[in-house]
Amino acid sequence: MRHIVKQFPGVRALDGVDLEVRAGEVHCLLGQNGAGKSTLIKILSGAHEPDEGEVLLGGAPVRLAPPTAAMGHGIATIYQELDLVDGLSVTENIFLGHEPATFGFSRRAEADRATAALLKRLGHGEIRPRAEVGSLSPAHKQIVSMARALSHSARLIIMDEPSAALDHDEVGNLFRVIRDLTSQGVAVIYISHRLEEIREIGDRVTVLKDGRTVAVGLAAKDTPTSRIVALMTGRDVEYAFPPRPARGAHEGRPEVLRVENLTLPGRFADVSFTIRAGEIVGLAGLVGSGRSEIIEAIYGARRPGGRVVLDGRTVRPGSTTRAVRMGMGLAPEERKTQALLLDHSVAHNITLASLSRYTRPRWLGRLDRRAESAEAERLSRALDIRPPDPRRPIRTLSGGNQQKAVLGRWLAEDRKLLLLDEPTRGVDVGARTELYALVRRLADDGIGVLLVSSEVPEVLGLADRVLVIREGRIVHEAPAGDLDEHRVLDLVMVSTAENPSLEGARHD
Amino acid sequence: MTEVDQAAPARPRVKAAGPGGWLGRLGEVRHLGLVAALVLLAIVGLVTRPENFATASNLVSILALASTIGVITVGMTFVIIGGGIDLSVGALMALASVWATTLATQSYGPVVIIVCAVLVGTGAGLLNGILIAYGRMVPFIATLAMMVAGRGLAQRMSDQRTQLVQQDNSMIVSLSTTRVLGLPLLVYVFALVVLLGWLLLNRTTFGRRTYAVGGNPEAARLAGIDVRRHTLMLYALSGLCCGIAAVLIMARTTTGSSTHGDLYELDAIAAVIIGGTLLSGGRGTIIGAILGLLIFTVITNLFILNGLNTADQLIAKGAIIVAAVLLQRRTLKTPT
Amino acid sequence: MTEVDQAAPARPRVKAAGPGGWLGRLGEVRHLGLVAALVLLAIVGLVTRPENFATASNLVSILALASTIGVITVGMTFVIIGGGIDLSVGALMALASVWATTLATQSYGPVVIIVCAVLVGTGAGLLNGILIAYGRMVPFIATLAMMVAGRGLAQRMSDQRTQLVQQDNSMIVSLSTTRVLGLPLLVYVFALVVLLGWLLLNRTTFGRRTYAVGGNPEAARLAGIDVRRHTLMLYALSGLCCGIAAVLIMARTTTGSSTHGDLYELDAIAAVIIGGTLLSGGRGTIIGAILGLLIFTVITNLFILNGLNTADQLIAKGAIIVAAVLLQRRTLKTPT
Amino acid sequence: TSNEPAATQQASAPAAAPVAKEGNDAPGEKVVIGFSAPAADHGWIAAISKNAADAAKQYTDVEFRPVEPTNDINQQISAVESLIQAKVNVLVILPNDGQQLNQVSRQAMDAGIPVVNVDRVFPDKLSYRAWIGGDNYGMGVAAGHQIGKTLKDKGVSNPVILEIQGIATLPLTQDRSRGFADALKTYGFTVTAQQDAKFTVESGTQVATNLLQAHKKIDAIWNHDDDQGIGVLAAIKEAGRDEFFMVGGAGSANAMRDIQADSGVLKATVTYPPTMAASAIKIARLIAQGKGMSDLLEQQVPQSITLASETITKDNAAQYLPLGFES
Ligand SMILES: Nc1ncnc2c1ncn2[C@@H]1O[C@H](COP(=O)(O)OP(=O)(O)OP(=O)(O)O)[C@@H](O)[C@H]1O
Ligand SMILES: Nc1ncnc2c1ncn2[C@@H]1O[C@H](COP(=O)(O)OP(=O)(O)OP(=O)(O)O)[C@@H](O)[C@H]1O
Ligand SMILES: [Mg+2]
Ligand SMILES: [Mg+2]
Repeated sequence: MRHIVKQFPGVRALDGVDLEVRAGEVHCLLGQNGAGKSTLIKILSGAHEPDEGEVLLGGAPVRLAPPTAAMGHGIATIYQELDLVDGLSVTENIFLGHEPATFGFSRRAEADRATAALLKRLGHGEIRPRAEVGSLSPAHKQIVSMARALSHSARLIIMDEPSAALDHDEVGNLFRVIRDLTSQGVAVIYISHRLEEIREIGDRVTVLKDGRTVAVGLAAKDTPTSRIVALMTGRDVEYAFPPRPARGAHEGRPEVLRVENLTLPGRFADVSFTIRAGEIVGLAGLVGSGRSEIIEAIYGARRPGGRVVLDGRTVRPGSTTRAVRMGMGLAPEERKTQALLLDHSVAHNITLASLSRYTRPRWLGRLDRRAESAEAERLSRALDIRPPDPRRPIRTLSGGNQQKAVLGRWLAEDRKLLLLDEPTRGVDVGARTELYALVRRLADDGIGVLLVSSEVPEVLGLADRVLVIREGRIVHEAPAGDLDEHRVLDLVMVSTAENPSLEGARHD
Repeated sequence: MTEVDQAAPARPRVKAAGPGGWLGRLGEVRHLGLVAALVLLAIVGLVTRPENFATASNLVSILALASTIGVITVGMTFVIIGGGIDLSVGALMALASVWATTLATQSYGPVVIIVCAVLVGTGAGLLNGILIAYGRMVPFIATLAMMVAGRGLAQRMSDQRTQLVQQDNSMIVSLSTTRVLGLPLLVYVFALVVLLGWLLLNRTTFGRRTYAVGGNPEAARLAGIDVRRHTLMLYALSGLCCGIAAVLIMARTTTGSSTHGDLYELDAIAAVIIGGTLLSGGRGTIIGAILGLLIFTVITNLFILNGLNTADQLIAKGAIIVAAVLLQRRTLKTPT
Repeated sequence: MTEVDQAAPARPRVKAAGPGGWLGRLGEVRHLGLVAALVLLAIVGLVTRPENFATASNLVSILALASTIGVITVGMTFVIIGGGIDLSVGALMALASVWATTLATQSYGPVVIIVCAVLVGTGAGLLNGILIAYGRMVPFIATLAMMVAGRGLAQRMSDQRTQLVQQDNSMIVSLSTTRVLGLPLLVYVFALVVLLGWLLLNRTTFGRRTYAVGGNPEAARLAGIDVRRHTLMLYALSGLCCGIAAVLIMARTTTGSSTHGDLYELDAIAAVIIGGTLLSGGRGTIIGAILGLLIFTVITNLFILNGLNTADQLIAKGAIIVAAVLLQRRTLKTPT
Repeated sequence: TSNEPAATQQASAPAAAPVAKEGNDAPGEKVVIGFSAPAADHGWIAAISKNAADAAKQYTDVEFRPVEPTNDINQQISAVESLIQAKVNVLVILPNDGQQLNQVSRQAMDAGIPVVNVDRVFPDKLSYRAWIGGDNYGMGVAAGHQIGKTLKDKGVSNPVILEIQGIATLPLTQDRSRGFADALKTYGFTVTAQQDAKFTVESGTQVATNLLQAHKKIDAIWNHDDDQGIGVLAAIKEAGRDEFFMVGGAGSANAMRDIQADSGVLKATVTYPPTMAASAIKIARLIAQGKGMSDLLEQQVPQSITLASETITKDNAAQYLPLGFES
């Protein structure tokens, strides 16, 4: 790709980008949120037409739009936003647009068989080809997306943050598949904000910043992290977790949250724990272990058995409104479907949960719009949301910046407890560091935080205390300092039957 | 048009899997509610009018009554699953029936009449599709305009009169009067349209792509589907169904008239929705829509068998719709 | 109900940003198209009927005609932005007008009549809301049932007769006959409802939440908005508007009748949609809806002034709707 | 059917004869006649609009100004308002509902524009100068007598008599049904079942299909409207039933031909002539020109003219056929 330019209304998303990918390599694309990575790959996949520049394939210039043209050239794509059709089955999603068919009649058995084979290759034979995609978990949807890309037997596969919805184990699986592909000469463009992954799988790295290429062809394995981060952010950022308060610092502080015997049949059982003021508690577990549902249950989005006590008051289940009024806040897992009003401005998205703060007089519900936009302005600057214009529709922001706005929603009002479900999904390194600091600052101000993340280092680095969940039960609890990644992974995966010694570790 | 669903998150976490095939089972369970409603209505019929309701001829009547709008419902199901809506169906049927019964058309004989009705319906449907897919008009407005203009054109062509099917063309009318195995021919036409519609929706790439176009047009586009052309075809298909329905209504009433198909759009949409298709597109079944339609037809039949007056009919109809939907919901919660 | 949009992803890419306030400008630009359409219609009026169209009394006529359905349109705008639909508006207006003009009600005098109409409308709207928010019925079906049952009840209460507003209660009628500054009182009622509706939608948390509930109910719920209660209130609001509209129709026709408001649901929805509100919820403006309504009203007025026959009127109306929407699109593409 | 435009001409031309005479037909002062009627979505109303327009065309001194026919009261009110503003000389109004248009008609009268009220009457006599219309009650009575007498002659006791109405919420429908029931009562009969069919062919088919299922043996049916009757007859034919006879209503040419041919169950129809619209135009012109009816002694047009409902059977069908409207 040479000197690609893509202009969106009001933004020059790509401003002369060069990219060169060789057959059989894993080419990593790095850049901050909003740097233009997704836009670039959408041009490669034919979803956008470039305003300037040309794309050469095997030396010859090609036109890639519409998407069918790109597919015709052997380019398959896994998009950042899951682009699956909920109402269709797994098979139908995978073969959408290139169904095996005779006279228009799809050959379903054949497609199902091919699907089963693809899923097995991805290590997910348990997903049934006829299952409806809408009923799958986000992680499984991601797998289906991948299977779809593989179904094209492409020369170049583009993966836009494929690992964001995956846990450690799944990522290992993914890498196995990628190595498999590259050994057959397929090129892979890989985008991720997790630098460890780049080191593990990548061959060469291209770094984007503000729509421009700032570095080409760096060696993925041995370019120092600090160099990469500096290239991405343009400054020296320390990729580190904020310091933790001393162990036991929370001992005497009041309990913000007490969960007793929380049970939702078929999902999780007998979950009990507490969070004290100023404490960050991490939930570690595999995808599908029930972490999100525990969080949603605490938040009142589900009706579990058991008891939730916030700040000494019992939370009646079944109403998020009550939960919010009592002082909880939730940053949900799927931001597009669960958190964002895509058509609305960043400002409106930020103030959504705290609207009643800007009413004067309160009984009339009249919005003081000046106060509202001032607050939105303040928060979006504090979170460094880019571009820094809170009036933009949030759908034109990059994924990571959208995530910041979701977090910002709960900063507009004083909270007692923040529930964070995968808060850094899709957030770049620089912003992550800021987010970590922010969460820690909030905790230091005296609120409790419950953190779910599929990235074990993140849980270990940020949380004070870690609960390990397996199949809907808490199997271990320990201060974060006492655990390391291997130990957590062991706990998460080994079944109790094989390792009865774990029984003792169970929290009661 | 989202259904508000507070206790559980928006994604339908229907209890998964098992060997039976998840989609298949959902389908069955969903339909089960409708079938239960139908059975209940039948019981009411048997109890209140034992001597009339369960007779063969009454059941044939119900099928005959359902066939015209049934054919239209099949087309509407496609359009709604594909993320659109078609308000013009009643008007297009009227227009096709009028066009096909003008003196000029009738002079060519029954085959030309049928071809004319089908072509007029398909053509007008194509126009809908062009306005929506290429003119980028909102389906509601585009088909509303077509509905208004279609009725106007039908009135103009017929000079606001009812046009009789002439004696020479009584072959058309025989669709309604000739019976094979006790059923009038038009019921077979209806059944055939349903069968073909079902095959098209469930067994062909066209059908499956319809779900994609309605459920997530952006994803469909990225998967290389020509969303515009597909949309165009959906409206043409709906128009085609209106043309076929026009033939059936000519057979049944022996006339073409600009008043035919009054409020069919509402009935057809209601049948599709009560059959479990989302108004926002991407989900739905033909079987459900047809069951929904049969419920409406049986309700009317029961009312008249029992001699209810209009006012009471309307009140009861409203109540039954609510009851049927709540019943369906209950059945969904506790599947067999 | 997605608008197919292939060349660009589904979202309407209105020219962005800059200092003017993105959303605000969107609003203006959008309305510009409608205003342009209105101006064009006015020019047609001036050219074809110079002596009639631009007279004060004709403009008053247009406003008076628009007021009843205009009030309903305001409620409908809220419901549709909130992700729902209300098919029962016409029937609720009829029901409220009948209930308020029964002999029993009329014996208490004009104030009770007005209160009765408003309460009946709001109550029925609440029932809609309960069925949808708590019974989890699809809005289309729930309000369809209400529409059917509402008309039935109205017929039953009035014994299918037209009920005159009695001489003692002529205060009601004076809403239509008394003029202040040349405008009948009911036009002021209409204006007031529009103003209050606009304030509620654009300047209060209720309005903001309506957008959220319609745009992404799951996100709204997780942000702590009581989506169910809010939905309930939206339908109650729509019912309230129907009650007010019932008072206006009683004033204009001096009667309460089960036939009032026939097909108002379609007209109101059409006005809302042509005004730029998405049928899928989450976007839209009151001003747009009212402009849309005025376009329809002016079209009708022009036809009357020019004495077109029904058939031609319908054809022309369909063509004008298409033209207006395409014009609006063009204006959107090249904003001033 | 519209297939025979020639017949339309016939339908209105002879109708003009009874009222208009040479003297009155001579061109006079120029008159603008405003005309408002419900939407012509059905044969009878279409015939009304047509008859009015054709009658106006006969006169060089008449400017005919019809407004959008509509079924929405609110719009018809606006339509009439616009005619008042246009300062027409005289108004001919067939209201959707007499009660609901009363007020606006009164406004016209108050503004000095005489109103000729057609068919559905305004409750307030100050609201119109003259009324011409059919006799709905009388129409029901005629149908009742026709059916009652036939059945009595056949010696049927406890007959099953069905009634298929037009639009149930119209006062005219209720008048017709009342007349029908009253007339039947004189024979000791009652209506077994009653349904409304909205004046459309299709609805006629649907209602009749269901009614035929509800009643396995029928003696007689009165169908209020010959236009919807086409659908009713289609349903009867489809069901293959012929054990009863049927009486129609309004008097369409088509129905008269059927009666004349005596080929099916339709044995009679009771008239409700749409020619009243033509007469109304003539009356309006006379009123505006200050003339009376030349057959009458009075100098002015009478205040009200009620047309008789006549019963058409096989015997007199030929005579009435020219007056029948094409449905
Ligand atoms: N449809 C659009 N309309 C307007 N601006 C857009 C659109 N899509 C992307 N942008 C803008 O283009 C820039 C690049 O976005 P892009 O999604 O490519 O970033 P990214 O590098 O993928 O970020 P992330 O790591 O957060 O996913 C951003 O400033 C974004 O706001
Ligand atoms: N949409 C769905 N339909 C059916 N089952 C689901 C759905 N989403 C999740 N599940 C199942 O619910 C259980 C718990 O899921 P949950 O999302 O709470 O897990 P999690 O630990 O948060 O993992 P994740 O990383 O995917 O969020 C799992 O068995 C999962 O497969
Ligand atoms: Mg991206
Ligand atoms: Mg989760």
